[in-house]
Order: sequence, then structure tokens, then C-alpha cells
Amino acid sequence: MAEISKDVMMELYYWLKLTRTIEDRVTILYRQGKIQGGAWTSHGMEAISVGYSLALEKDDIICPYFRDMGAFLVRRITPKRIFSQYLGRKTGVTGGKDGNVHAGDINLGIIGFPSHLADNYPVATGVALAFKMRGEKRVVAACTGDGGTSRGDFHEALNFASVRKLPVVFFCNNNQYAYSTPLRFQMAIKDVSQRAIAYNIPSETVDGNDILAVYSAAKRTYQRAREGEGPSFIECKTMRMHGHSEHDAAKYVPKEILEEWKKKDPVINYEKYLIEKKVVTSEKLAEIDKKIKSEVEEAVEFSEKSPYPEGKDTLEGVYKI
Amino acid sequence: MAEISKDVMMELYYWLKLTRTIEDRVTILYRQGKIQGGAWTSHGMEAISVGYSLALEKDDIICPYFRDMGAFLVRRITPKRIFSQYLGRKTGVTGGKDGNVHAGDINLGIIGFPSHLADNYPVATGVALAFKMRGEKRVVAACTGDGGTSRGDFHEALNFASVRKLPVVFFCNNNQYAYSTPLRFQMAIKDVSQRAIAYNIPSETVDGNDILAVYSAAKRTYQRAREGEGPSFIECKTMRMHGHSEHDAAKYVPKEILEEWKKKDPVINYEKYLIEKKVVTSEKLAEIDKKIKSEVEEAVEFSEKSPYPEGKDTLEGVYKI
Amino acid sequence: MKEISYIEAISEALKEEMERDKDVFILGEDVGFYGGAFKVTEGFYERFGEWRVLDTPLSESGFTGAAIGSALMGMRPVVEMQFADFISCAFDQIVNVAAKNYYRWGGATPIVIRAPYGGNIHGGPYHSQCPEAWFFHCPGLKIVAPSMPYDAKGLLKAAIRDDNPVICLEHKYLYRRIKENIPEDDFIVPIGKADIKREGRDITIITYGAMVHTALEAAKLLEGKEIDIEVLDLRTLLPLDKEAIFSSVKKTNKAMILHEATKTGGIGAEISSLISEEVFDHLDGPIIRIAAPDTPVPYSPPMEEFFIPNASDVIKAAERLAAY
Amino acid sequence: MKEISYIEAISEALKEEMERDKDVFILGEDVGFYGGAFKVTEGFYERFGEWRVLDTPLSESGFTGAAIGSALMGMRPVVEMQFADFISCAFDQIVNVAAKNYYRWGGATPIVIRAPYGGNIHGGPYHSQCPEAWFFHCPGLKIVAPSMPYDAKGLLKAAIRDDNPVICLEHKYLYRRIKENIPEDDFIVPIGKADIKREGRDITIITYGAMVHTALEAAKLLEGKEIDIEVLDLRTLLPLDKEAIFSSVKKTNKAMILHEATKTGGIGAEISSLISEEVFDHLDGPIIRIAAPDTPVPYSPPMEEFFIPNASDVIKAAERLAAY
Ligand SMILES: Cc1ncc(C[n+]2csc(CCOP(=O)(O)OP(=O)(O)O)c2C)c(N)n1
Ligand SMILES: Cc1ncc(C[n+]2csc(CCOP(=O)(O)OP(=O)(O)O)c2C)c(N)n1
Ligand SMILES: [Mg+2]
Ligand SMILES: [Mg+2]
Repeated sequence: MAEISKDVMMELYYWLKLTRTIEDRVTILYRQGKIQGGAWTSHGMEAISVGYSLALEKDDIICPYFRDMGAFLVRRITPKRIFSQYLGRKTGVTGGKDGNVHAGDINLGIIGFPSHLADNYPVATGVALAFKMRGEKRVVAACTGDGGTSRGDFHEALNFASVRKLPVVFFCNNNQYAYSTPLRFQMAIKDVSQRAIAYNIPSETVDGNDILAVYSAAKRTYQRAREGEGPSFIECKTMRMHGHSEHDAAKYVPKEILEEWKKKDPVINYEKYLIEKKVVTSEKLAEIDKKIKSEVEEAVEFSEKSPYPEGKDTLEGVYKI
Repeated sequence: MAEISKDVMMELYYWLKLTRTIEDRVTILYRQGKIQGGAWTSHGMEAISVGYSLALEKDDIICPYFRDMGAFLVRRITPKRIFSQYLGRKTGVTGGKDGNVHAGDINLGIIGFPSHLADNYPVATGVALAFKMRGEKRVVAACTGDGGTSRGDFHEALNFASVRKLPVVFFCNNNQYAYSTPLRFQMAIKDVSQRAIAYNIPSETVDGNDILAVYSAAKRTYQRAREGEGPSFIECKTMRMHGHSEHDAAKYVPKEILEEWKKKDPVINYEKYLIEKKVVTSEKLAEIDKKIKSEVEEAVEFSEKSPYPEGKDTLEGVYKI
Repeated sequence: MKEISYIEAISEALKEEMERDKDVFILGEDVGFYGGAFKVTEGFYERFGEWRVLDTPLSESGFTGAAIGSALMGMRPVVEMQFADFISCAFDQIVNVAAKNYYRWGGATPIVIRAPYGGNIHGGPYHSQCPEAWFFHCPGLKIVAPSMPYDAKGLLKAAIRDDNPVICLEHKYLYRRIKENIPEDDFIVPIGKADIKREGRDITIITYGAMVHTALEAAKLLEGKEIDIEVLDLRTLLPLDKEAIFSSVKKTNKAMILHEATKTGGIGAEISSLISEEVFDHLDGPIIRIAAPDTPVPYSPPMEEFFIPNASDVIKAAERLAAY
Repeated sequence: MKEISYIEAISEALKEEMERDKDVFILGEDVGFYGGAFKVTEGFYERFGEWRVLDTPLSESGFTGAAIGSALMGMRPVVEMQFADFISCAFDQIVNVAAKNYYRWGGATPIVIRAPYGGNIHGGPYHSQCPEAWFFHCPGLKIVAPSMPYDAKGLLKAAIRDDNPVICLEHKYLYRRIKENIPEDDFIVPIGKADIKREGRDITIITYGAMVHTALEAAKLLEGKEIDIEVLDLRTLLPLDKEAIFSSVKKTNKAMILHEATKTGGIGAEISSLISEEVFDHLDGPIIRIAAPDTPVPYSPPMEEFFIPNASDVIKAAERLAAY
């Protein structure tokens, strides 16, 4: 990992911490009853989406899934737009049409996530197909959960990507549960990465809580894709530290597992790493954290003051005219 | 293959030859314009469906696909019902409601094939699930083409079967083309059996033109399934010797390939084998063939004389009352 | 009699049927140990074990297909879609396999698909849809959509005992909001029979699901304006109870149809057409449909409120129709 | 002007659009070297190469999703379903991804899905279906269904240039049976505009696809009985050309709707409802629908003949309606 510069390390830290801070605030807003419907977070898994998205170039594309807050931030969806989205405001990413991170912004290279898990995998192959047809050296990163890999669209996407050697890297956030369903009821293999063998797609399993590992694997496989060598599959092993959504107490997860994984917290451990490796001082980190905190509070305030859309806005934008 | 008795060998021969004879007759009927719509055959691939179905026990179940004429015959759908089916008669397997081998008969353990390729794979897992839940020692065999293995339902079925260790054996008739599409545009792997690794399902590739190989592999894997060891996947390599359907000249298949595979004809080679191994004399075979021929002609005659359903029969049987 | 919520009615129906018939089982995402996203099968795992309350991989097409296969073997599977929105992933297995098995080759396919549907819960475009019309145009299927605990229990039981594929649309807005006194004994509500939830002379409102409550609310308010509304709750959408529709319209001579699904191509269209085909001579005014606008279901509360038909929409339309 | 068949019109539209705009490309099963199951893209592979006429693995959901992704990147994909029946496998990608992208987050998704549909070719339950109503109840989609070569060519071109997902239903019974003289120059037929294929005073028949020809045949025969039929060809099913429907009905005061799809929940229901909602006062008789019975499409010729509406069905209904 010698090749990751200190600047990049610090940038990774910033987005990682911003993601954690924003989502912790989402949790609070949810508990305060300010978020209508449900709220989902990536608590404990933030390294994955931050890592895979920061490794991209500016004009690459992402097809995220609903635990990829980090990717939204890295690609410059502002905290204001994020909180406004959760609060159903006109100033949110989708202007109130959808909630949470069910959103996209084509100008920032983000394709909107459809709830239906793995639906974004075939979409990602099409993005890559466009790049390949036009001879562009761009790549696309797509992500889904361990659960999503059981869906047919996962299969159809990986197969097509491999047949046509498309510049796409598929990520899987393997947080060991699909809602309440443990891996043993989802698949009969030990590593999700084993699924890729069926398509002759090179795959690897990385520690999803190690942001440098995720970042490196992403960099490496994007490079492969850019050079015309086709798709890759990266399983990021991690653990979902909150319930499936913020209302879920997740009693089905054995306590010991959570305790064990708590020690592997991707944010805390990365902070320690940076200090140990003398990339940064703890004072400097505290400063960054403070800035993040105030940025987040400002965004919450902005969003709470933002107007709701009007009822009749419902009728706008069904068709592009 | 010492364990296959002469009786079984002769039975395999009978069904193999009956399949070939019936389908050759279907081809003629089609050319005579007597079959409305399309006609699909398994010419050159007959060993697969005859092999996998004769290896079953009587109360096992099959979920065939549309090139599995042999399976229909082995499970005792009579030639009369078959031809009547092709000719749209009331006496056909579906009474005129569907054509070709788009048919089933639950009393004979045959689940009707839906055109949508691989749709019968999840259905097969459900059959196996019922067996497992009820503690029955039955198994189910399902078949699809190489093309069908690219569909999502293939993936969802194999995954579920493996997670729940269901007594199902999946067969794939790999005849190297899906309609006009060669394997290289369908998948990036050399053997379809490689797909099964993604599910931790034991798989093997057998010579689909060698009926004894198919039969043995089927027997072995049914045994595994019956003993509670879960699903298997068997790829049967073969070649589609006719067009996709009888109207298709298949110009997209290089002649040399067809010539090479002609030498591997599963019927002719099996005849030779039986004679060489002294399982039977050529006189005896000629006798059998003659019997088959007259049985087939009788069935054709019966079917051509059979009445069509009436128009208003259309309205019957939408719901079970 | 005992008071019970809509969701309890559904749980009870399932539990009683599973106790009555060992071939009945449940499969879907998180239905097992967790008891389902809405907790319909809470406690079932402990009671019936992991093979009768089966957590599946995330694969709607696969587990619907599996349900079909088991049904062909004589089992009575009940599939839970976590949200009705995800039924789209199993569309092919439902319309092409389940719905056509019996017609094509006599393969009886007694599966039940439970699907929590509808909006008003701030679920946004992917957790609020009303998918009924997609399946309504598919011969071979049956569809029920109860509005009350009694109907929910009785229809689900009838669905499980039916020899055909039945989609049970459970309006999730009603789950914990609607209660009713229902009998303690075993009962079913026959599939295909509508129910008059309020008698009236002036206008018939034909509706189902959560909108039954909206219609009743409007009817109450319209009392003050001396418009006497009859509320016909379809309960079953496929097959429609044409007789009940026609006889109510013959009585009131005016018909309104109300549904939460979007208007174009909704089930209201079929009902309107049937009325104009069969009882045209009895009509004293146009047949009016009230439905959601033709958009996805928006998330933000003011938009969702705008989207879902409400009592005041019904009142306005009723006043217009009464003037005929 | 030159005479051209319905299928040639479609091929020409594709070829011309691919030549006009390098972002237009085709994907689907066997569309490449083979030229497609119906030979619509014959010769395209040689002309445009394997990356613009792309043979896909057998995976309707996957390649429809791929089309969506490429469209989001500015491409103009045209997906070929080998038969419309198989569109059910891509249902989720179409109704939940393609149809909702733009509304939800502004992702314009200009994909075209070509689907050879309809019966009368002895295809049986899985090669004859009319899937239009499934997609008709899905805001965000457009659907066209031409009856003539001119319309087929012009609508497909308009669909390719449209910024929204458009399903092009090509009636495969018409492919080689219907010819017409069409202009040599580039033209489009605007999406959303119906067309009067025959003017008449007494009854309006609203129809589309192959049934336009059935209506015209019946209209001819009804001349002898002095019933003067107007045939309105919808051409576009979503969005419906309401104005054209209403203005024709206002003129004839009698409406019949004819489609090959099964009756319950078919598009005819929506048209009937719209008429009774909007021009009720102009009606001199019930709105009559003629459609296939509510069954899968049977294979055997006498059954298929019974199933598909024909001119004599139309004549009988017209006589009944004329008597009002
Ligand atoms: C096709 C589909 N079915 C069901 C759901 C409902 N659902 C939402 S999240 C979830 C579990 C997802 O598990 P996984 O893919 O592992 O992602 P994770 O939540 O663990 O990050 C389910 C079942 C869905 N979104 N899509
Ligand atoms: C889901 C689906 N899409 C398309 C078709 C049309 N179709 C019928 S057979 C066929 C090719 C099948 O190839 P394969 O699975 O290899 O079987 P084979 O015909 O070679 O035996 C296609 C595309 C279909 N039946 N089902
Ligand atoms: Mg997970
Ligand atoms: Mg093949």
C-alpha cells in the first residue's frame, strides 16, 4: 500500500468521517421522528463506498446501492442536498420525489439506485457498454449487498459484462446479513467472490473495514478495466453494525459478533492508523472533525428550514419533454 | 459402465430410436405443412433426455425443456398423444391448447415446459422442496439449454437448491448454440458446468452423445440427491444437428462442425456399440426398428384422423373449479 | 367475537391454516426467525420450524417458481413479497408459469402470494405501489384486496384453500390502523363476492382496500349534503363480482369508482366499461373514476398527500354527479 | 413513393436511424449475424458491425438493463424482444427502472423496446401474447402499436428520437401481409396522435394493430347494411390521443372498441371509461368492447380462430349498437 499518497489518505479520512457523521445525524433525526418512512445507514461499512468511489476518476460513473452514502459524498452531493433529501424537501437531491439515498445525479456521475436490489448491476453493464462502444477510457463501479447477489439480475449482468469484456467493476458489500437473513440461508459458498468464477471474472475478497484495502483493490481493478481487460468483482467483507434500517433492533444478530466487529470499526481504526503511521496528528484530526461537525450541523439547519415541495409538483417530470 | 445391465441398455436403445423416429416424422409433417406454427426437434441430442429420464424411478419428476422429446416418451406419453399434440388435435397431450412438447402430464410425473427458458429450473427446486419437506426419497430432474443458463432464473434456482440441499439434478443440453448465438457470445467460460461452482454445487461435463455416460451420471447424481446430499449439475455436451426450428437452415453453423459431429451421432454410434459389445444382433435391432416404425406410422395415422378441438373449448380450464 | 387488527387477522388466518393443513407453508425474505418485515409471521418459526416458515435468498422469481413447483406436488405455499413493489421481479413466473399451468396442461397450481401494497406510509416510489392492474389482465390468476380484518382473514383462508394462484393484496396502511370484531370460529370469505359496506340510494362508490375507508369517510360527510352514498367494497378484484356492481348501480343509477392505483389502465377502467356495457340504460350520469394521478408514488409528504385520493376528492365528484 | 411491407418499413426505420445517428444501436437475441428471428435486422451486422448490432446472451432483464445504462450515457439503444411474450422477463427493469428514472432523479432513459406481438400465427400461449395492458398502467412509458407500414416506420423513428422509454409493439401477423406505398424521404409519425383510417357517420370503432384491418373489413361489409363505420386507429396507446377519440365519438355518438388482447383489464377498458367520463352526453348507446376472451392464447387452429376477434364479431356488435 506504499503507493497511496498522504494526500489521498487524508482525503479518504475526510469522506469517511463525513459519512459517519452525517449518518449518525440521520439516526438522530430518525429517532426524533423528523424523517418520514424509513432510514437506512451504512454504519460500520463506510469504508467500502468511500474507498471504491474515491479511487475513480472524475468522469467515471457509479451505480451505488442504498448503503453507499460515502459514494454520494465523494462525488460531491453536498450534505445540504443529502439532509434535504431525507427530510423530503424541495432542496433534496430528488426534490422530494424519493427519500434516503434513493437518488442520483447524472452530472456528478451518479446513477439513481432503484430499490430492487441488483437492478443497478445490469444498468452498470450498459454504462460500460457505452464507454466501450465509444472507445472512451472510462469505467463504472456498481455495488450491491450480499443479499442482492442472489438475484437473477446479478447473474445476467456479470455474464454479459464478461462476454463483452466491459469496463465495469462490481463491488459487493458483504455485511453478512440481508435484512435478518444470515449468509447460510442465502448461499452455500464461503466467499461471495466465488460467484464470479461462473463468469470467468477475476475476483477477490478484501477487508471491507480497511479503507486502504478497498481503495487499492478498486484502483487496481479500474486500471484493468480501463486497459480493456474487462470486469472484476470485489467482495468487501464487513458487518452491518446497526439494524437493517434504523427501526430494526436486529435481535437476530448474535451479540458476540457485534462485539467482535466493533473492534474493527473502519473509522476508529483508520484514525489510529493515520496517527500511528504519523500521517497526521490527533490535533489535526480533531480540527477536521470539528469542521465536519459544523458543516453537518449547518446542513441540517439548512434542510430543516428548506421548503417542502408543493403537492402539485407531483405531476412534474413523468416524461422528459 | 459395467453396472448398466443389458436390459437397461436395450431399453435405452428403444427410447432413443423411438425419439429419433418420431422426430424425423415430425420433420416430414412440418415440411408437408401439416404442423401449424413451428416445430423443434432434438436431432443429434436425443441421448440426453432419454438418458436422464430412464435413470429416474417411477415416482420421480421431470421438468423438461423443449428438446426433451425422449423424456416425454420414456415417461410414457404415447406417440399417439405426441403427434396429436403437434397436429393440434383434441387427442394431443394438451388437447390443442399448446403445441410441440410444450406440454406436461402430472400423472406421468412431467411438469409442463413454459417457453421462457430456465423458468422450469426454479419450479424444479420447488418440486424438490416438497419432497424434502415431506421426507420423501424422490428426486427431480430439470433440463435447459446452454442459452437458458444465462437467465436469472437459472441463478436463483441453483442458489436456492444448494442452500437448502434439495434433491434436484440440473441438466444442461449444451448444443453450442442458442438459436443462432454461439457460445462465445453467451458466456466467457469453456464449460457450462463451471457455472455450478458459484453455488458450491458439484458438477460435471459429460459427452451428451454417449447415452451410457448420460445415464450413468444421472444415476449417480440422483443417488446423491436421494441420500440427502443435495443438488448436482450435469452439462451434456452435444451439437444441434438441425436448425433451431425446422424452418431454420442454420447457415450460421460452420459446415465442418456439423460434419465432425455427424460422426458422433448418438443413435448410430449406440447401435454400433451394442452390436460390437454383443449386447444385441443387428437383426434384432432391425426388428425393433421395424416395430418402432410401424408404431410411429400408426400414431401418425391416428393423429391425422383425430378431431380438432372445438372453438369454444378455448374457454375451458382457465381455472380449476 | 373478539377485536382484532387487520394484520392480526392475516397472521391468524395463516396460523390457523398451517395448523389445519400440514401442506401449508410460508416462504419469502425474512419470514422466518425475524417474523417478516411487517411481523405477520412473528412466532411462526418457533411454532412451525424452519421448513414451514422458510427464509429464502433474495430472489423473488426463484422463490415464486419454487412455490409453483411445490404446489404442483400438492403443497399449499404462501409466498410473502416483502413489499408488493418487488413482485415485479417475479412477474414472469406469475403470469407465464403459475397463471397458465392449469390451462395449458392441467397442472393445478394452488399458490398464494401475499403482497403488502399501497401508499400513505411515506415509502416513496418503491415501497408504495399498487400493482393490481398488472395482474388483473392475466387470465388464470385471482386477486383479492380486503379492506377490513374480517375480510382479510376470510379471504386469505379462502385463497389458501383455492386450487388456483391467488394474489392477496394487503394494504399496509391498514395493518395496524383498522380493527374489527370478528368471530372466533373458522370462517372464510368466498373469493369473487363483493360486499356493501354502506347502503345508500343516490350514488354507488365502487372501491377496495384502503379507499373503502376514504369512501366511508366521504359518505359520512355527504350525509350533511343529503347525498346518500352506497359503498360497494369489491374485496375480490379478479374475478370481479359483476352482479353486485350491476345491481347496486341499477339501484342508485349513478356510479363512481375509487382507487388508489394510478388512473390510466387501473381496475377502475374495467369496472366503468362493464357498467356502460351492461347497465347503460340505467345510468343517469357519467361514470366517474377517482384515482391517483399518472405518476410514480412520490415520497415527500405534501406530494404523497396530493397523490393519494382523499375524501374531499370524493365529495367534489359526488356533488358533480349528484347534479345530473 | 414506393411499396413496402410492414416489416420492411421497420427495417428501414432502424437502418436510417442508425445511419443518421451513430448513438443508435440494436441489442437482443440473434439480432446480429442471423438478422433476428423475423429478419428485421438482416444485413445489419455486415453493415454496422458486431458492436452496433449486438447479440446478447439469453437474458431479457440483463440486456434491457444494459440498454437503460447505455441510454443514461447518451446512447439510443433499440432492444429487440424475440417475441413480445418474453418481455415478461424484463418487466422489472422496464417498469421500475426505465419508467421511473427520469421522474425520480432526472435520469433520461431514451430506450426503445421492439416487441413482435399478437396471434393468428399458430404460436400458442407463449408466442402470441398481447402485453400492452401490462405496460399501459405504468406512468413514464410510452407505447406505440402501428397497423400500417407508414405508421410503423414513422413511429419507430419517432420512438428512437424520443427522450423517454418507448415500447414498440409490432404485430407479427402483419409483418409480411400488409404493404403500402410510403414516401421515400425521411418522415416521422408523431407519438400520441391517432389516425382515422376510414371516415364514417354512424359508429366509431377505436382500435389498433392487426385489428385495424379487421375493423376495415367489417366496415366494408357493413356498407351493405347501410351502417357507416368510422375506424380510428390509435397508433399510440400511451399516451392516448383523447382528443381524437372524443371528437370522433362526438360525431358518431356511438363507440365500439376492438382489440386482440383479452378483454378484462385490456386497454379498451380505459378508452371506454374515458368516453363515458368525458363525452357521456354525446352517447346514443352503450360503449361496446370486442376483445379476445379471458384465456391464454390457444394453439390449435379452431381454438385460435375462436379466440381472435374477427369481422363477424364486429358486424354483430355494430348491428346491435346501430339499433340504439
Ligand atoms: C428485489 C428486492 N427484494 C426485496 C427487497 C427488500 N429489501 C431491502 S434491503 C433487503 C436486504 C438486503 O440485503 P443485502 O443485499 O445484503 O444488503 P444490506 O442491506 O445487507 O446492505 C431487502 C430484502 C428489495 N429491496 N429488493
Ligand atoms: C426467456 C426466453 N427468451 C427467448 C426465448 C426464445 N428462444 C427460444 S429457444 C431460444 C434459444 C435457446 O437456446 P438454448 O437454451 O441453448 O437451447 P437450444 O435451443 O439450443 O436447445 C430462444 C432465444 C425463449 N424461449 N425464452
Ligand atoms: Mg447484506
Ligand atoms: Mg443451445
